[in-house]
Amino acid sequence: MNTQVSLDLDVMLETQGLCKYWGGLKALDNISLQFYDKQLHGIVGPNGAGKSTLLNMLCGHYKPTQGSILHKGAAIEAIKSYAFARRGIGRSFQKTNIYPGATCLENCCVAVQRRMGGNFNFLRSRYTQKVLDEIATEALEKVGLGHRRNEVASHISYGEQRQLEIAMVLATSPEVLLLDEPMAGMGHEESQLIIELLKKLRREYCIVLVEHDMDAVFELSDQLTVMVDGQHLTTGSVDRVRDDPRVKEAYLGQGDEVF
Amino acid sequence: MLKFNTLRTAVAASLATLTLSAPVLASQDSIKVGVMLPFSGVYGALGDATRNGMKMALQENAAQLHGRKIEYIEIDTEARPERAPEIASSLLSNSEADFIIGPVHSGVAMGMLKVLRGKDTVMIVPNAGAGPVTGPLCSPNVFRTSFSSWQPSYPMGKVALDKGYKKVVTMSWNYGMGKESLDAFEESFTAGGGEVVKKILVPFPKTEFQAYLSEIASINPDAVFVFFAGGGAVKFVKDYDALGLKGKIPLLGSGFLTEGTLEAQGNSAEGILTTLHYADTLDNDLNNKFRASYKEQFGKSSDIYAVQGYDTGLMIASAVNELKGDISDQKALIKALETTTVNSPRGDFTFSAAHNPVQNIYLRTVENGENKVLEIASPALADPGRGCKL
Amino acid sequence: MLFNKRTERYFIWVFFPLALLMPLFLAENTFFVSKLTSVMIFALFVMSLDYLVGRCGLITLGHAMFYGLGGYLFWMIAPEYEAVNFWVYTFYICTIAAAVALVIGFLVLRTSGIYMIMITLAFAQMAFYFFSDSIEFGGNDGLFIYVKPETSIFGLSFFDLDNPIHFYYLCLLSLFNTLVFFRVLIRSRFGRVVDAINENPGRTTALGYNIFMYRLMSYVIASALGAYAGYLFTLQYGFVNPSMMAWTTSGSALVMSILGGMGSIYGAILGTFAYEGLHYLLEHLTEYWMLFMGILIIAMVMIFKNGIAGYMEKLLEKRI
Amino acid sequence: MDTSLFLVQLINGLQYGLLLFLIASGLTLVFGVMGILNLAHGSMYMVGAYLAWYFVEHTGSFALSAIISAVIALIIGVVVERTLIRQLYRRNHLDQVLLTIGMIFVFNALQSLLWGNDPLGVAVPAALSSAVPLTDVLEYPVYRIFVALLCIAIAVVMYFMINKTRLGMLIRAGESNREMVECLGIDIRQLYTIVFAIGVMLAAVAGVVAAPMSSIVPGMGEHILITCFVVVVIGGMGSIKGAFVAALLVGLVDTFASVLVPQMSSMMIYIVMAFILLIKPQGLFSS
Repeated sequence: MNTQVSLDLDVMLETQGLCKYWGGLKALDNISLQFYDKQLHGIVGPNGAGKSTLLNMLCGHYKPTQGSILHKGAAIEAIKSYAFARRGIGRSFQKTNIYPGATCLENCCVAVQRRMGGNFNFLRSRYTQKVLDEIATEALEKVGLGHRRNEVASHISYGEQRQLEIAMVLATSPEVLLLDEPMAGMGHEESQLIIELLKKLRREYCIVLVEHDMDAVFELSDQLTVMVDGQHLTTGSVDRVRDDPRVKEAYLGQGDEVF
Repeated sequence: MLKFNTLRTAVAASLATLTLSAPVLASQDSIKVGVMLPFSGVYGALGDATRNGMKMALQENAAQLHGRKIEYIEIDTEARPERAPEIASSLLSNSEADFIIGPVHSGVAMGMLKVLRGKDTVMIVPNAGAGPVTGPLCSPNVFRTSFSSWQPSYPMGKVALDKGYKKVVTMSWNYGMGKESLDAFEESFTAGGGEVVKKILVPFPKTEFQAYLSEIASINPDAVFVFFAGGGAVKFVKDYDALGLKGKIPLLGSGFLTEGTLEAQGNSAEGILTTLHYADTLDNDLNNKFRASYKEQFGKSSDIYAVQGYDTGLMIASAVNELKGDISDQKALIKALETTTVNSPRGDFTFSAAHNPVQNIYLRTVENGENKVLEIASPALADPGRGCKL
Repeated sequence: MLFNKRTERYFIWVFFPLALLMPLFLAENTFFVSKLTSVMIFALFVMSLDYLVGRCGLITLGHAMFYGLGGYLFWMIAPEYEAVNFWVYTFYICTIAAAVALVIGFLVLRTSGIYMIMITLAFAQMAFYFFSDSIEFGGNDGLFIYVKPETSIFGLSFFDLDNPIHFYYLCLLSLFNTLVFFRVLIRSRFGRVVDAINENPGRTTALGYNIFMYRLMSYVIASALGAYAGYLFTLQYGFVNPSMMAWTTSGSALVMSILGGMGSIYGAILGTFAYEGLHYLLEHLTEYWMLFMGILIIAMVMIFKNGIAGYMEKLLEKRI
Repeated sequence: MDTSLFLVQLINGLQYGLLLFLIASGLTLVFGVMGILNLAHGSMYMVGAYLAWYFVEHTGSFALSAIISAVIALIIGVVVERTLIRQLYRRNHLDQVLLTIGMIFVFNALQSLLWGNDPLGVAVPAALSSAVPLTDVLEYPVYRIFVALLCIAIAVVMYFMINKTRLGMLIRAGESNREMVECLGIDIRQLYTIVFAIGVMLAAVAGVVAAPMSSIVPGMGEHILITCFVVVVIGGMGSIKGAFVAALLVGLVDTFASVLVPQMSSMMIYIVMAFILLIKPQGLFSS
């Protein structure tokens, strides 16, 4: 059943009948979704619903068992994982995934440099290109880490590391942002920072947000998808989904650990 | 804790400069003998025996040294050829050794030669049989007290023919010494009308012989001639017996097959015919005396390697004696060494123009766990020294 | 700044001037000159391994293959008695070794971790047995090389390779150049990606890098320099032997690299000198040097895991 | 090659393969459960052979020596695990490689100190010293058949132990998930000690049974070690089943290569290994 709301917007990313099996286990079963440009698409569901698996396939980390992924209409499920990022699909990770030994600026520089070229330049110093630093700094400032740019990443707070994570994605100048629980493990105030940030970003990028913090998702999402046990349950506006009896049932069945 | 760390760092840092601090300064009076033998690993036992023999000879003949003491500088070559040039040059220039004794392993010999040929020291090879040492690469200052790999194997060809063997399979490890041994056997064997039906070269140091032995069994030749030494020889002889070839196809070998390995080989070795320039049971006064005092001094039986070491010692002693203790003139020293007749437990021997021993080769058979001499297979056999221009 | 660590600058200021002046004191002791030369050559080899293992996170137990290859290549391509040009042959050997590394790297870099250790070992063993079992290449006994190249550039010759002191300086220069080269490489934008891959390969892929290409390139560079070290070794004594390729050569190079401080590049020099120094000392002291060497290696892994460079840095670097 | 020779070589290959399995099984077990790459595994094989020789010299009974040697090997395993290996679980493979290289040095030095460098041999036990005739010339020694059967028996025992017993269950659990084992209230460190000791014992037992049909020499461990690596890697690291299949494969390849392509015979197993890893980078039976 397709409950996709038709909107007059560009489809940025699309999945068609996406499946992922781990041996006999169906981690993801026949998922067809559309993600629109300059919209924030929330994905929720109980643990083990397949949200992270979906995200991992959208960024090319896993290859789907069946089905296809379309980016601006082109099938991309078969291309190499790094090529996803080159097409402008950037992602952040559920577990903090940064270069802990490098400075925040350096972290972002790695991200910027991919696009700037010169990666096989063996001789020229990495510190000589001003433009690169500027774009990296810009990304840091966007997430509010400008003042931390010369700190070593492992020395900043956990919340700031999560912000850095997003800054790195932004530094790649993506069109699509895949965010895997950016608020996981954060205190209320830190979460608030991220929410504010996402509010700023959601009219600039196509964002896919997987998140357990329901209040945040309800607050941010333009579209909301609920997944249960690897299956697509429903997709629609926040209000519609919230009132959907099947959603309530699905979550009640799971106890109340999520809400 | 900080103090400890500092200490550790200091130690570590000083290690970097350790190579620069020259070791023991030697006294001017002593004759310096550099010893490059393997004391660890597969060849360790050979290195030990050689060293023991040499020291024993120099001790027994201390009177010939005209009051000069011997100073040994011993370095483990680990039988690693790539280290040989470095160690050799250490002994040559750093220790300024008058004599450099070594090695066991032919690859190491090649590495040593590279550095020592024509230099101001005398290199004496107490084992390695590599042909080139007293062949194309011969040099006035390089001597050998052992054998060339050609020597012990060549006479076996004739022995095999005398026994009436026509078709023989030869087998050894695929390295210089092995190949030279097989070639020497083939040379005399085919010259007399014999035929080598198959030549098997086993990658060194592989000891899985079963597949090859099965193949030999299927060929069923009149006899098998092999070159193996040390652990490989033990394994080969045991496999030869275990797979039932023993007693059906006679086994001939270069003498190393049954040197220093008889105890480990046990009954399997009984009856093997080998040719070599020595046998433990050689019945002459020198040998009996040598064996008795070696056993007394080191608590174990002597072997061929000990004899070769012993002869090296004898040779040094006699040259020093002839020069009245003054070995500073290299030409004179070489002259003295060249003309020495070494009264060895293996029987007297002299040196060929290429500085290889001219010696008797004995035909031996294993009986009751001993190499028993049957006859002299080839008296005063000299290596042809092919390619040597001395 | 090229050498961004104070420790490294100190080290360079102490080591290279000392090494430059050394022959003045030791000129008559040719052994120490040639011993130092061979340690420096091996340090160059360890340095290339250190880059691979410490900076790129590619643990190989087969690097010695290229060390030996450098030697054998020279024997293969150099005419037997004609004088050849050192620089030209350096270029040839590095290029051929790089080409070989490109093919082998393409195969081995598909694996990672323990499998990469094993498959590099497999290739090295293959090469070892290839040379050890072939009569044409001198087999197990190795080969002599009678040619000594001349070193003129545009008719100007600075080094006479028959002179140990000259050869010493050539090796010192090579070592210094290699150190600088790796520093430049690490500081470059390529180096940034390599660092990123080493620290977090998954993240780097997610940022859009094809990490395979960077690893392959690093492997090729390190292998070519490893071959260069083997070429120098062969020139020093005019001797090449399959044991240069044995896995124990790779193993001891790894030990030296760790002892010096993995990934620090200059630590390779420290580690090689320390290890060779200890080895030299122990083998002159006792026949059972192996026992002490083994205990030292174990102790090093247990308590000295940052290596000499690591501990020096702990003392000398400002805390952030 | 005629049929009878082919069959004989087949037996040779299988027998060599089975012995390889015995040595490699300990290596793969330790790696699979503990993630430890033990380069000193070959040294344990050497220690087993030397112990067998030593006790045969002193007791005269091969069976008794085998048992004593196995027990000593177990003790060595426990001690080494407790004092050294235990420090390495959280370290990378590189540190393991280095530590165990250090151990090779130490074991080699101890061997040289304790037993000297002469090649040694152990006589085949009298009860097994007869032979079965195969062809006119060739016989097959009963002892080798016995060893082959013993290797199969050990393989079967290992199979049952891993699949049917509680220890085996823990081993399998430990392979996939350390935390899970700890949740079951098992001290994983005890499990590791046991597994490592068993691994050492298997290597030593292989050394013991190989002693009468080989020569006991210094450095015998290193040569076999590299071959075992090939076996373990082809089989898939940690897979006992894989080690079994790979050991037979390597045994056969090596045997037939010796006869058919003597020029390349020692390269052959490495070529096979590289080839297999290129198709299946994790080996044949990786989990």
